[in-house]
Amino acid sequence: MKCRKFSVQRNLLLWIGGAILLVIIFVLVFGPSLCTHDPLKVDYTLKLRAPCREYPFGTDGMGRSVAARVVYGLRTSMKIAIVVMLISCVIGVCVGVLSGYVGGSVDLILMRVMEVVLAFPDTILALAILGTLGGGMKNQIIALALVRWTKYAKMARDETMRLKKEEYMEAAVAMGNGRFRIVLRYVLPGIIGQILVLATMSIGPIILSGATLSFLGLGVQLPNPELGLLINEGRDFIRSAGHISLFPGLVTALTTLGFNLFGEGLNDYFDPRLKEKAVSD
Amino acid sequence: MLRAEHVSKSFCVGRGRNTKIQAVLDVSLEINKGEHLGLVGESGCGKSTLARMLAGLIRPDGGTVLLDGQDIQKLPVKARKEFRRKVQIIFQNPQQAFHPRMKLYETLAEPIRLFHLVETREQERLMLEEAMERMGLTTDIFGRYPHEISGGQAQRIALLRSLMLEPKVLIADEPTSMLDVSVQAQILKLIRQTTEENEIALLLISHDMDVIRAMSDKVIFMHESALNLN
Amino acid sequence: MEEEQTRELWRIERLQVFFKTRGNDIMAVNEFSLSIYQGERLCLLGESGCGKSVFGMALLKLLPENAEVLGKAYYKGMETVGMSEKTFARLRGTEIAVIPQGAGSSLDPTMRCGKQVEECLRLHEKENSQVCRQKVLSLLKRLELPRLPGIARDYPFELSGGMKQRILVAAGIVCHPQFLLVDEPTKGLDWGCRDKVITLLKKLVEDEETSVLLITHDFNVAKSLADRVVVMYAGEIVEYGMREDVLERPVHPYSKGLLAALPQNGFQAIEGFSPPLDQIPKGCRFHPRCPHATGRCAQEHPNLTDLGEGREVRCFYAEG
Amino acid sequence: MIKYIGKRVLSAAGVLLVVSMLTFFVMQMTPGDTAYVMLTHTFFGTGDLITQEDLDIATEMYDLDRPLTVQYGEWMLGALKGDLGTSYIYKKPVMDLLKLKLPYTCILGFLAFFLGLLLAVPLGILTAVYRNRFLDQAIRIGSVLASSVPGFWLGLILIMFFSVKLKWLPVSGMNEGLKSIVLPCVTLMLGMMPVMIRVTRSSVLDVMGQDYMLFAKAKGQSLFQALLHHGVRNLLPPVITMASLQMGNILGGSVVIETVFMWPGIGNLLYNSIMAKDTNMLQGCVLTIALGYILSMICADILNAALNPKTYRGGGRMA
Repeated sequence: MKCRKFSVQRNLLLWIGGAILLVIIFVLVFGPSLCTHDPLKVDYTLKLRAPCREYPFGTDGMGRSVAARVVYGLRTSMKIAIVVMLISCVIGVCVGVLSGYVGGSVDLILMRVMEVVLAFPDTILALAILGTLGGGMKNQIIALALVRWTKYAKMARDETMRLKKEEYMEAAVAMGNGRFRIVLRYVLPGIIGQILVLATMSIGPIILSGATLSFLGLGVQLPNPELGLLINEGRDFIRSAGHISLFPGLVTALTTLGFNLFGEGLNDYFDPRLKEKAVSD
Repeated sequence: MLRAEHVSKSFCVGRGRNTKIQAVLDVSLEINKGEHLGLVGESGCGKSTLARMLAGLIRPDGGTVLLDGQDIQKLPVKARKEFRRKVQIIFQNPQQAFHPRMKLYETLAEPIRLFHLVETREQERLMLEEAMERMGLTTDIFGRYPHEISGGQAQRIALLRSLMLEPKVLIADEPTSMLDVSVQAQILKLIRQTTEENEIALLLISHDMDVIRAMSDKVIFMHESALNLN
Repeated sequence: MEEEQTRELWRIERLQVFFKTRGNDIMAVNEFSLSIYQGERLCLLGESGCGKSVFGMALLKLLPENAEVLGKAYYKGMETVGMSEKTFARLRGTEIAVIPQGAGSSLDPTMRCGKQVEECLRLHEKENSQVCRQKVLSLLKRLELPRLPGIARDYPFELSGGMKQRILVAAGIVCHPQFLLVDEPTKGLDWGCRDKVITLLKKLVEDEETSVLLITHDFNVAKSLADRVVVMYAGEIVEYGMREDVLERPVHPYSKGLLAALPQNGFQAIEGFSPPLDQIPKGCRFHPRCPHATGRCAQEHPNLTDLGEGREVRCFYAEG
Repeated sequence: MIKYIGKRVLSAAGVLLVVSMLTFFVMQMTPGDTAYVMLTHTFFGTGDLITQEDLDIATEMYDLDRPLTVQYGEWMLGALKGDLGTSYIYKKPVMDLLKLKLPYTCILGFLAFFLGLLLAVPLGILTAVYRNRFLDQAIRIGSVLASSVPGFWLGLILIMFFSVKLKWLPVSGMNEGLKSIVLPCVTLMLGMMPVMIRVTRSSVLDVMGQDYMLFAKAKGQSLFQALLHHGVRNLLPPVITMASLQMGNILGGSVVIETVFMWPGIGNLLYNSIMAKDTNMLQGCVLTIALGYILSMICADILNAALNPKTYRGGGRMA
């Protein structure tokens, strides 16, 4: 009875991912009220305290509670990730559907633009942009969005082209549907599934690259906390107080894991190959 | 009524070298009111491409397609919609001619809503139920999805959807080649019956001589017009 | 005819095939019992969705993972359903061969056609490539393929549907199998190629005197190639017998309907539709569409009754 | 075939040109005048002491006042001749610095790339062949875990564990030869392997579902033989395409990893040039990495074209 087990397994991925996300959301919403310490208050007497009941994640070089900073840092990181995902999703899908559906010269131009953006590895392009525009959260969001939209555009274009060849699209045109109506009623519902999967699957990498940029000092500027920044702060104390870098990294990994698992489960859910093949003669 | 004058179309095929396959070369064809025309030819000789050009789905490279004397590619938007109503097409693979995630009631109601044939939803439902009876289909199909019905049923629904708009010309692109022999007979008889009743001109396309001989008054042979111009 | 068919090649007893889907188990083939004799050409005739291909694939253990096969099948006395894949694989290619459905997708797009036909030879007879190539070329010549020997070096996408089908036929019989399963040889081919493939198959099968299980929905193929015809409907046998009896004087109402629906017999269609395999009606599976169905047909499921000289039918009222 | 390669190289050159133009003009738009930024960085801590007249000298010295297009033209000519201008902070020609640092990045990059492929592809095939069994689940969960871990943090953790606690491997730098390359290479590898495993798995699954594999089984071939004869050529294209994309990730990742491990490669150079706003140096590094990335994409295209007979046998002939 192998196929029974498989369907449970598929939900397993969704459940684990969902559970982790719930924890993250809980921390996001209730975190600040829960932790008693002010993430920015400096108190050198408490410098480099090891993790204990009072300070669950210990304190950093300036005596600030790492736990409090991680909670606020998570908020900023998530804010950046969500905004980047939304911007790149909207731009990417519009460009993708437009170039996929209209085709012809529009498609060619957009393809060339994408090729230039794709000529850079993701981090390099983000770095180049930040290198020129300077650091700060706003520029970090712009840089990440500029890199990410191509993934959505490519997916939307391929799916639109695939759908365009289907016969029911031709039938819809023959029925008298206007172009705009076809895009709304036929094309978009067709790719919503894929967009959802790509969105959840791309939040993880966005968090990671966001943290990387802050780690390099190009993203969110001190003193407001961001996960990448926190890890960077701990670099000098690697030998003596590893916990300063350890816990922010763990939380980042956990958040990304949550999104990745949820995305993977969603992908299996939408993946036609996993549905039992219809009994054909 | 619907006329094609020296129509031709070629496609670029294959990556790398630009090999052009000439699908349709200099074809002229006329369908008059209430006439039953048969178009037969080897598979891959451009029959489907010609059908799609006549239905205004593909823009011909050369020549023009005229409806009542007007070039259908140059029609203004309003007239283009009217053209869609007059010329309907049904395809070879019935299951794929419907949106896979839309219930069949929605698919059937779409033409009615598009052309505002009725005002209220009750009239729409009545109209559809009565049409289903005529086609010999049960109304439980309304709630089903395209992959939940058989090929024969799907082709009947495609036929019904096209006839809702009382078209002047019906183009049938190999309607029965994917169906089994017994179901094939039903569909062909239905097409013949409905087109004669409502005075609809029919262009039946197939690669099967028996089907064409049994169904059409005039027969056109499409010679091997796929020339390779690489 | 009777004495020659002494040695039984296949004996199939109550073969059943289930497909496990998330919802329920779909029974694609129900209680299939039949025997195929040495050198005999049996045709499995039925419309799409009646489970004939599923039966063929089940016999040769080529079904996908979620299929489950019950019952027994004996090939030359060896029970095959329970046999391990390793031992059965030794029979594949040399003794038991397949000409699969869907000529387009059954050829590897990145390998030259000639090589795909040779593959079977080299796998089993271990001769050097020169001898193999000669054998393949002579076989392709017998199949009247144009542009020999150049065509052997062509790739599948460069051939037309009819030629791909002939390459498949060549790949199937190159190792001179004793039993050949031919699945829908004419499906998807257009009118001209269909006759060509039928005549070629007829010639080849007579020269090789292999026994053939032919699966098709096309009457002409059955008429010109088969000795015995089995008519299938909704997953079970409804009638079988010698070709002349079944194709000219059918007994079962469904077979009669099939015959009447042919274009040359005036297109009299059978009402209704063949039921999908997950909504099988109670009693006789054909009763919703049968012109002279009675109450009993709707309740009771008829068994195959023997009408003598090897003819059987699954109907209460079929006259002899 | 050659025509196909020619076309690919040409389009790549075009993209490179556009990329260089893009970086150059975007660079010049930086907030704050280049001269000012340059001076503050060359003479540390004197940000506020710089007077207008210092700025004029600097502008004139590095002739920054000429119109942008002229500067770009000159820079482009120089680039073609191999002179990418001089780096403000290192006071050396950019080209020499690049030549000095390139081998380090290449060693690290290629080692991580090929070792990663060597591990990921077999694992991908295994997960596909033993679908839904324990092996498949374990590897998939492992790869999801690996892809959720931030690269730089993993580096720090590895340093903390192996160098600080166990003292097996050096913390950073290049001085101990082979031993010092282990940690950065492992970090980069773990970054690229999850995606490669996933792509290989889905490609193998697609191929295994094809009819010609079923026909190969019917001919008597075992699954392994069928995969070898028919599977390999059909499942490679998507794997090769993703591999070239992963080469980009490695180049991109090198910036971070080299910074964490103090590895003297182009990535580290790029990071320093960003921090110091050294436009010429930044331009040189970005171009080198973009060039490397485009080269890997061209190789992937050529390999895919070689594998797919359609490209060099022209369109389908209607025989």
